[in-house]
Amino acid sequence: MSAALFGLGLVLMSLGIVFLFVAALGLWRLPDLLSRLHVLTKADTAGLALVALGAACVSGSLAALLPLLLCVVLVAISGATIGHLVARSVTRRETAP
Amino acid sequence: MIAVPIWLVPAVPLALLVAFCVPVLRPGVRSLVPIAPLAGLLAALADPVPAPARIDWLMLGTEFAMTDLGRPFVAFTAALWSLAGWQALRLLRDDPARDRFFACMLMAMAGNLGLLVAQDIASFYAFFAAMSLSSWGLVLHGMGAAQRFAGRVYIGFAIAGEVVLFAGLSLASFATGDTRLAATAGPEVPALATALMAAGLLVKLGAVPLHLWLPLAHAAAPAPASAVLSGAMLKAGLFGLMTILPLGTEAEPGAAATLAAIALAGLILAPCLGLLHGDPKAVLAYSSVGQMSLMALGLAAALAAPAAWPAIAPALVLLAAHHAFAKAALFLGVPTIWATARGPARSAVLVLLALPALALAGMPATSGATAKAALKTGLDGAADGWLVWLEPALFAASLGTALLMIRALILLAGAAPKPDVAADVSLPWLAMSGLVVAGPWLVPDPPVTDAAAGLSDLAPIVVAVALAVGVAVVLRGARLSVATMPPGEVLSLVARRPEPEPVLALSAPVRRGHALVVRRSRPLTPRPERGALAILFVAAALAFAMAVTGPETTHEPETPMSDTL
Amino acid sequence: MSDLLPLAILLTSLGVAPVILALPDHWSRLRTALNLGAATIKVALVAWLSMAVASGADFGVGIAIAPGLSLELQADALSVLFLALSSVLWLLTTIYAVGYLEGGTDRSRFFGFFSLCVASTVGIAMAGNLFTFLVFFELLTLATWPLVVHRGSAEAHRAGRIYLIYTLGGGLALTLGTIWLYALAGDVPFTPRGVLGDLPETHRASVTAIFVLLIAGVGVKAALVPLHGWLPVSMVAPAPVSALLHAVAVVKSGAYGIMRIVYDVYGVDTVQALGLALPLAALAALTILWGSIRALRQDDLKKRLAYSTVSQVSYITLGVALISPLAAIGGLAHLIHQGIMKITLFLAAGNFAEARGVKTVSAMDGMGRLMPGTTLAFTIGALGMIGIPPLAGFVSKWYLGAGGLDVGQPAVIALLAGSSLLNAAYFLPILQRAWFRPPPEDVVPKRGIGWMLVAPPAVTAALVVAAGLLANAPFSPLGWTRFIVSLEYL
Amino acid sequence: MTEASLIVSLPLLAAVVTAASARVARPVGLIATAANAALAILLARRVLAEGAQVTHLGGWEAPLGIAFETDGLAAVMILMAAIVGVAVAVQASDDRTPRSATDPGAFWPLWLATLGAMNALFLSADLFNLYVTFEILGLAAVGLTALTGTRRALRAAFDYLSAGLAGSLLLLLGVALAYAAAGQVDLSVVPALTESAQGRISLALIFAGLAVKAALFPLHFWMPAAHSSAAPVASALLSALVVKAAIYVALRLSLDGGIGAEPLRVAMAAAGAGAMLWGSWHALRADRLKLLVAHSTVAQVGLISLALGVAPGAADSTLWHAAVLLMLSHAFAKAAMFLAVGRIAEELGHDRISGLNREELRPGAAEFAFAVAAVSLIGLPPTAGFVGKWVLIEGLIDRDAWIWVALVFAGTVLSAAYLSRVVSRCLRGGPHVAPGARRPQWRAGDVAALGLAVSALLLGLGSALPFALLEITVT
Amino acid sequence: MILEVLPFLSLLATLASLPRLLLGPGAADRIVAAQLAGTGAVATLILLGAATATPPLYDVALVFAALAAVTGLAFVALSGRAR
Amino acid sequence: MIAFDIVLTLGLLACAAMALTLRDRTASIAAFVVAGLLIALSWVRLAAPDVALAEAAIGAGVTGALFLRSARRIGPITGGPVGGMSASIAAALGAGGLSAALFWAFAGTSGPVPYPPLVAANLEASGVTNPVTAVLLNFRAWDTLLEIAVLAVALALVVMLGPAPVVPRALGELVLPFARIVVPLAILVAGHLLWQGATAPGGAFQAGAVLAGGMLALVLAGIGPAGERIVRGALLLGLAGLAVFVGAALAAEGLTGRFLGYPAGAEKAWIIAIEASLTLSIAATLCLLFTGPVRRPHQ
Repeated sequence: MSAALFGLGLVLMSLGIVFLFVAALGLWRLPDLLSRLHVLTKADTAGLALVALGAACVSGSLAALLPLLLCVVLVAISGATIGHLVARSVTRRETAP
Repeated sequence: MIAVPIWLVPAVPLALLVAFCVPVLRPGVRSLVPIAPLAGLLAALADPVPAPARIDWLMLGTEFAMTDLGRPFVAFTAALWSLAGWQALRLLRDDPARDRFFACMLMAMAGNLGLLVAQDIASFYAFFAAMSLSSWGLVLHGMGAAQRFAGRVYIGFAIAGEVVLFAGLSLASFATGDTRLAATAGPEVPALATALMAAGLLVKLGAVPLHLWLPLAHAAAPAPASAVLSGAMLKAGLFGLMTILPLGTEAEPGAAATLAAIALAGLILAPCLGLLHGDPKAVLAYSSVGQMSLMALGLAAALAAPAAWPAIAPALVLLAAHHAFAKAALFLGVPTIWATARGPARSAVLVLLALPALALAGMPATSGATAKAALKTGLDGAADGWLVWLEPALFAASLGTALLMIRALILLAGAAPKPDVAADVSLPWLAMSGLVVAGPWLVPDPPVTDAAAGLSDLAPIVVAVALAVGVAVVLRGARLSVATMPPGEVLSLVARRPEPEPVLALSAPVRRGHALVVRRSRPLTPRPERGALAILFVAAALAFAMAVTGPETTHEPETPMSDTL
Repeated sequence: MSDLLPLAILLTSLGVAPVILALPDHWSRLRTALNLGAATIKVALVAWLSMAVASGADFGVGIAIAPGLSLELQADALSVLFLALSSVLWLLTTIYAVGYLEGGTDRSRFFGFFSLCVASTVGIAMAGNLFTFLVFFELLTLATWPLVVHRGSAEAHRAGRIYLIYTLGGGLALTLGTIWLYALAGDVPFTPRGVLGDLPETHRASVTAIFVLLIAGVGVKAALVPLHGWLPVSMVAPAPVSALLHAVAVVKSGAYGIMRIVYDVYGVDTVQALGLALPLAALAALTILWGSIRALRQDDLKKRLAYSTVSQVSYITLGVALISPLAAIGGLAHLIHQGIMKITLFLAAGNFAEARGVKTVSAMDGMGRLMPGTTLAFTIGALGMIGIPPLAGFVSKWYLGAGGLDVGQPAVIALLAGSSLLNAAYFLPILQRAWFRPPPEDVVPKRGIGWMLVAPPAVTAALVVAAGLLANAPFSPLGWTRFIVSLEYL
Repeated sequence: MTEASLIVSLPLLAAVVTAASARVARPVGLIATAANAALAILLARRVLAEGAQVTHLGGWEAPLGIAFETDGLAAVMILMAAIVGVAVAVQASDDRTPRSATDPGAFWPLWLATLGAMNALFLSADLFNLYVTFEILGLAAVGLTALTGTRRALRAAFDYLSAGLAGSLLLLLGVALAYAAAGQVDLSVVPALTESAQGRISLALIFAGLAVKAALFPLHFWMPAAHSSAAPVASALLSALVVKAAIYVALRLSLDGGIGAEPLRVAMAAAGAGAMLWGSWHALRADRLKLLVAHSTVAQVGLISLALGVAPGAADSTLWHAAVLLMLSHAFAKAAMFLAVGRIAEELGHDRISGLNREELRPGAAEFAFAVAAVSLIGLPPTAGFVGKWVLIEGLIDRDAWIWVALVFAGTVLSAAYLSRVVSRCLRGGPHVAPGARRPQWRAGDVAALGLAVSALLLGLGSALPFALLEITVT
Repeated sequence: MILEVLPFLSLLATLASLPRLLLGPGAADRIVAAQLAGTGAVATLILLGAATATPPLYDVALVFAALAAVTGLAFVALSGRAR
Repeated sequence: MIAFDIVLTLGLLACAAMALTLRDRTASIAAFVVAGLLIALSWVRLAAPDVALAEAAIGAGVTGALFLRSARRIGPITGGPVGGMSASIAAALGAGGLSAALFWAFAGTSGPVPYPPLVAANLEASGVTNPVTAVLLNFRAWDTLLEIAVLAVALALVVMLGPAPVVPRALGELVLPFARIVVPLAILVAGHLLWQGATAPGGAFQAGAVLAGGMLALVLAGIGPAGERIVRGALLLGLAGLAVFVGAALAAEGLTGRFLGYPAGAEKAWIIAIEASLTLSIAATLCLLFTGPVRRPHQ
């Protein structure tokens, strides 16, 4: 079981890292700020969630799960909020007379 | 006679001087000036002489005594000062600066009398200096251009003489370890000391060529002052020389020859120069130069022939006294001339003035003849070697003096009367003339003189008169007049223009820039980035320096850091 | 109590200084009372002290400052000599200054530093070792500076700056020399015949260099040529300050320092052995002549007097440098004699300036008639300087000459003679103008000068006469000097 | 409770109280400063009576915990800080002293924190602890610099902060390296540090850091601006005490053998000489009074550094005793000087040197205090500066170190030159003062300045006490 | 070991946001990049924790995550008034 | 892992370079924040999780906000780079030299490291099991006390210099859910870290920083009470830490005769109590550093 869990963890973590790379790529390639904000809110959060999940699997203890979960939640909320706020500030500035 | 404490001799004039500083007392004290020297006179005439006094606490230990040598000097000096003071009182009655004059006079008087009774070097010197310096005030008194010039020359010579005298006295004193004046004639005294002392005193004596001040000063000073200068103060030089020279002990041929040369030069030069002057007082002064040279000649002879000293010494004293009285009478006569209008009165005065003049020229039956006789007697004992020239020298001296006297009397006869001079200035003069006349009888034991000597004494006078008449005739015939010489001889060349500024000049301009000059600096602009670089480099440099110079240690790298905490 | 006598003497002026400094300017009555009270007490104490010292008592009090370093006050015969001079003249100068500065500004500052100045002088006089001497010596420099610049004019400030440059420079040399000596010898208490032991043999070069440094240090204050430049410049100071500089405190401290160094640090034998006496004497001789020559050409009265000081103070040095008891007597006595003569001259000069606005020699015409008393005092001072007997100056010169012969230097007599001539050449014209010339037509009307200005020069002039006339009396400067020298040249 | 723990705690507590309430800041600050002085005296008495004490904080022995070394040197420095502090506090308690525009009570917490940090620093026997005290000190000093709130002061404070941080960084690196090299950071490790190259580098870094904090030439760039722009009370503290802290640590390390290394000694001495010349030159050219005094600090610190540089460590006590005395003298005199300058500037309305000759204003007590302080700073007798220089030069002569002697003398001459620029103007009078000119009223600041200046003067006479204390120094 | 490669990769992904940080162009772009790097760092920490089996690292990650928003929030909140 | 370390180092250097050279304040701050992250990672790699925690809390969270606040106050960068090219080269040379020396020195360190064994040997007596906490709050508590004093001084400085209080822009309602979740979580995390400090990495600094982050979020979101009284309370709270610590030190001396010497057996209680107060104090201080003081009433 632990080996399977370990393997799952590895896979999840690798997947998460892929997401992270995608996010980096997006940040690099996407044309403007509003597009890039997507990276922050989606790819990134997803990547972290996968990594955290994988790590939980690998370490195999429930006690470790709590901080990891908290991490993900916090990052997700932060990312969403920041993304939104930044977007709003940009759009407000652009639409302002 | 009254016993006068010896220290009163200088103390009375000094006390008067102190009293003189109090303005209220001044009129009273002034009238006491003629009395001031009388303490000295009394002391000199007292019998027995006042006892020596020693005052240890005073200066470097002061000693006063009336020596045999000093006694006659004190006597005639005191008499002279008294009469001169008297005339000064009369002459300067209305002079606004008279107080200054009397103060100087009292001081000079104190000095003059004091030095004659002082027995230790310090007080002798002190009195000598007091006399010399305060006489400066007498010379300067009138403060005209002539007086200032004379004063400058006088003080120059006087101070130089003082200083040289000081040097000589101190040398002598330290060499012998004795502060008594008598010791300066002792055998251990170095020749240099004697020479210095003599030089200092010869200035006072007016020996050629140190006489330059003398005619100037005598001409410039008021007549009573000239009288004491010539009559009393020059004698102080003689007194000093008689005291300090090693006379009567050992022959000093070199010194004697030098002194004789100086004296002979004076004898010859004085009349030559004096005759060319137009101021009667200057002419009289030149006569003093000649006379003092004669006394110097006596000293020279005594130096050459010690054995003759006991005979020469009284002769010199006699000569000095005679000259003092006669010359003083002449000088005091000058104001009298001023006070008398031309005419019979003046003729009478001139006749009376001729008396001391003749006495000076050695007219028989005068004090001059007595003195000369005494000198001749003294010199006779020394007549060998070059001393055979003494006889002609004496003749020349008499001749010169006679000529000068004639010149002086002629000038006086023509002198313009001064209305502001009161007639009573003649009283002291009359008294002095009386003393001159009485001169031969005042001498305690006069030398015996024969008639032949008397005749020979007359010779120079006759020659002089003849010469004078001859010259006068020639001049009158050729319608020439005598060119007069400017006062001061060679010094006249350096005499200042009428309003001279004594040795002064404005101070040099102030130099600038001693200290660091601070200029405005530009405001300090901190350059933090440079500071940061400095920190970096200093740290790096220190680290490297420490690393390089440190003791080598075993180098074991690769200790993992992670095991610390 | 009696052990604290030196301390009490010091405190009479040192203690009163800060109080005076703190007083408001217009409390002049209290200030004067304090000043004169302190000065009088000091004179009394010094008299007491001198009696005690004469009868052989020993005084000494000290505190340790650092290891091997202590402040020591002592009183020996030499101290008493200088003490007597400074305390008596302080009293007189204070009286004079009170009168002189009446109605002036910054008087509290003036009198405060005045007291401090005298306190330093007293400290110098009673210094028991070289360190203490140095301390008070430097204090003197500082205390004098405000006095020199008191007038506040640009010229005064310039003079002050030059004064500081010279004296601080000298102070540095002295400091270096002193420290060096301490490094070699440890504490250097003033001891008759010196304290160096065998150092002169073992460290000849160092000891010689130290001597040069020390002498250069004190030589600035003693105005030895070529270190004399400050003195003539400082004459811009008010008259009482000049008196202080020239007579009571500053130059005297320098001269006193030379005495202490030669007698009580090195000892005459050592100085002789090191071959330092002759150069020092030569320097003194040069100074004597140079000062006089410079004085000849000064029209400013005080400047002439200042150059005269340059010349005259070196008599003291000369007396010390001629290693002879007789010369020493002359030199030491001149410490006092020069003091009273020069103070007379300066106070009189101050009166001329104050009453008639006369500041130059060429303006002195007729002063004898206008201000006879002051001119008389001036005359006495001047004649004393020339060395006319029986005034004080003669006595010193006499002994100096004797000392010169004593050591086989007859040239000293020539020097004295030459110097006297020069002195006469620059003093007598002043006298001539004052006494014999009529006052100028446009004479400045006289400003009233009170007794406080007239009395002090009169007293000092009387002292000049007395010091000469009564030279042989037991408590005269000369008598005391003989006593001192008998200790040094036992 | 021992004096040592109280003397470090009390100022910190007082700092908290004064920071919390502006209303009580002044009385509390004054009381705390006075209490600190009393404690300092008690501490010194105890050291004199019982010798040096070592206190292990929390009972943990030195390599594990931190120790206080209460010895003579520490006592002297604590006394110095206490005395200067009292004077500064007196002036600061005067309402009219200019300080922060925002917060009138801001001086007190900063001062008390400085005091606490300095006391801790003087007692500390631990490298890292020393570093921490420097942190407080540096930050509080920056605050003191910025106290007036002027643009100029803020700028200077920022530069000071930057430099201070750079110094701290070097210090920290050095301490870390020392730990890496020797495995512990108490002062007993210092001799071992000199053995290894790493240890020596760590010492080099520590000294470089100290040099920044002590404003040692050529790392003094921040100091003239900081010390001249700050409020007078602040400048007094900065110049008199804060730079001394770094010098003290250098001395302490040197006594423990840390400066046995030749390059550091040479560097300190050379830097000192350079500082004397540079600082003096700029002081000579300064046009503002405070700038002059600040540059003078550069020069004086240079002198002290020179003394430390030539001192061979604990082996020969003469030279470092001299250095300590010079520090004391400088602390008193410089604080007095800054306080005086503050009062002068207050009266004049500016501090331009050329403007000191104000016609309508007579010189007052503050200017007198300045002059007295100048005397001490120049090192004229009988001041402590003089005694210090004396001992220093005597020691140098003993070693035949004539070049250093010459340098010390040169520094003295220069200090006399630049200080006399001011002092001569303090003596103005005559034409420079109008007849009706007023004299400044006496104020607390005058008393403080004068008191300090006079103590600097008299300390020379009482030098026996510091010397006695210094004899009881743990080395 | 693969567990040790993962943090490395994650680190690379984190650092990959640096070019955007460098280039911008706007301030917001840079803040977003930093925010992204923050998430990357949290991931890296988690991976490191997993790789070395040190759960305390999760705490570090948690702190990161908790505070990740503060800078961004500050940026938005403060940028509006910036002149 | 060596590759990780190398890349980490390179990244760190790159961030540092960017922070230094970018001509835009926000960019610099962003780079600095990233550098903070990487430094925290480095601490992790150096096996110092306590330090990593602290760095994470302070470096990543609070400093970024503080810097942004300052940047806003001082405005954009004007003018060219300081000192020009030569200064840069010189700086590079100097820094390079110093780094070389340091590298060599650290590479060469050797010999005994007596401290960790000493700590281990005395850990039992310290009352806590986390050696870091034992050192920070017991063996070397004096250092910690002084560090708290540093914070207090910083606080006093801010109070004194009185920068204008920040009035953040209202971020709107969207931020509310964020705050509602994040702030309680932050408090929770802080408490966790504080308690855990006795046994594992954690402690007052970290806890305080996290707490401060949470509070900052509140402030930035415009949530919660504002105004003079609360700021004054924060000030008192911020200062209280030092007061408590010093008071405890003195109290301990009163009890045991040793300054900072906790009574035997009660060490842990004392340490936790002190840490708790420090946590609050640090949090308040950090907050106030951001918000700035409220103007204190004049006397």
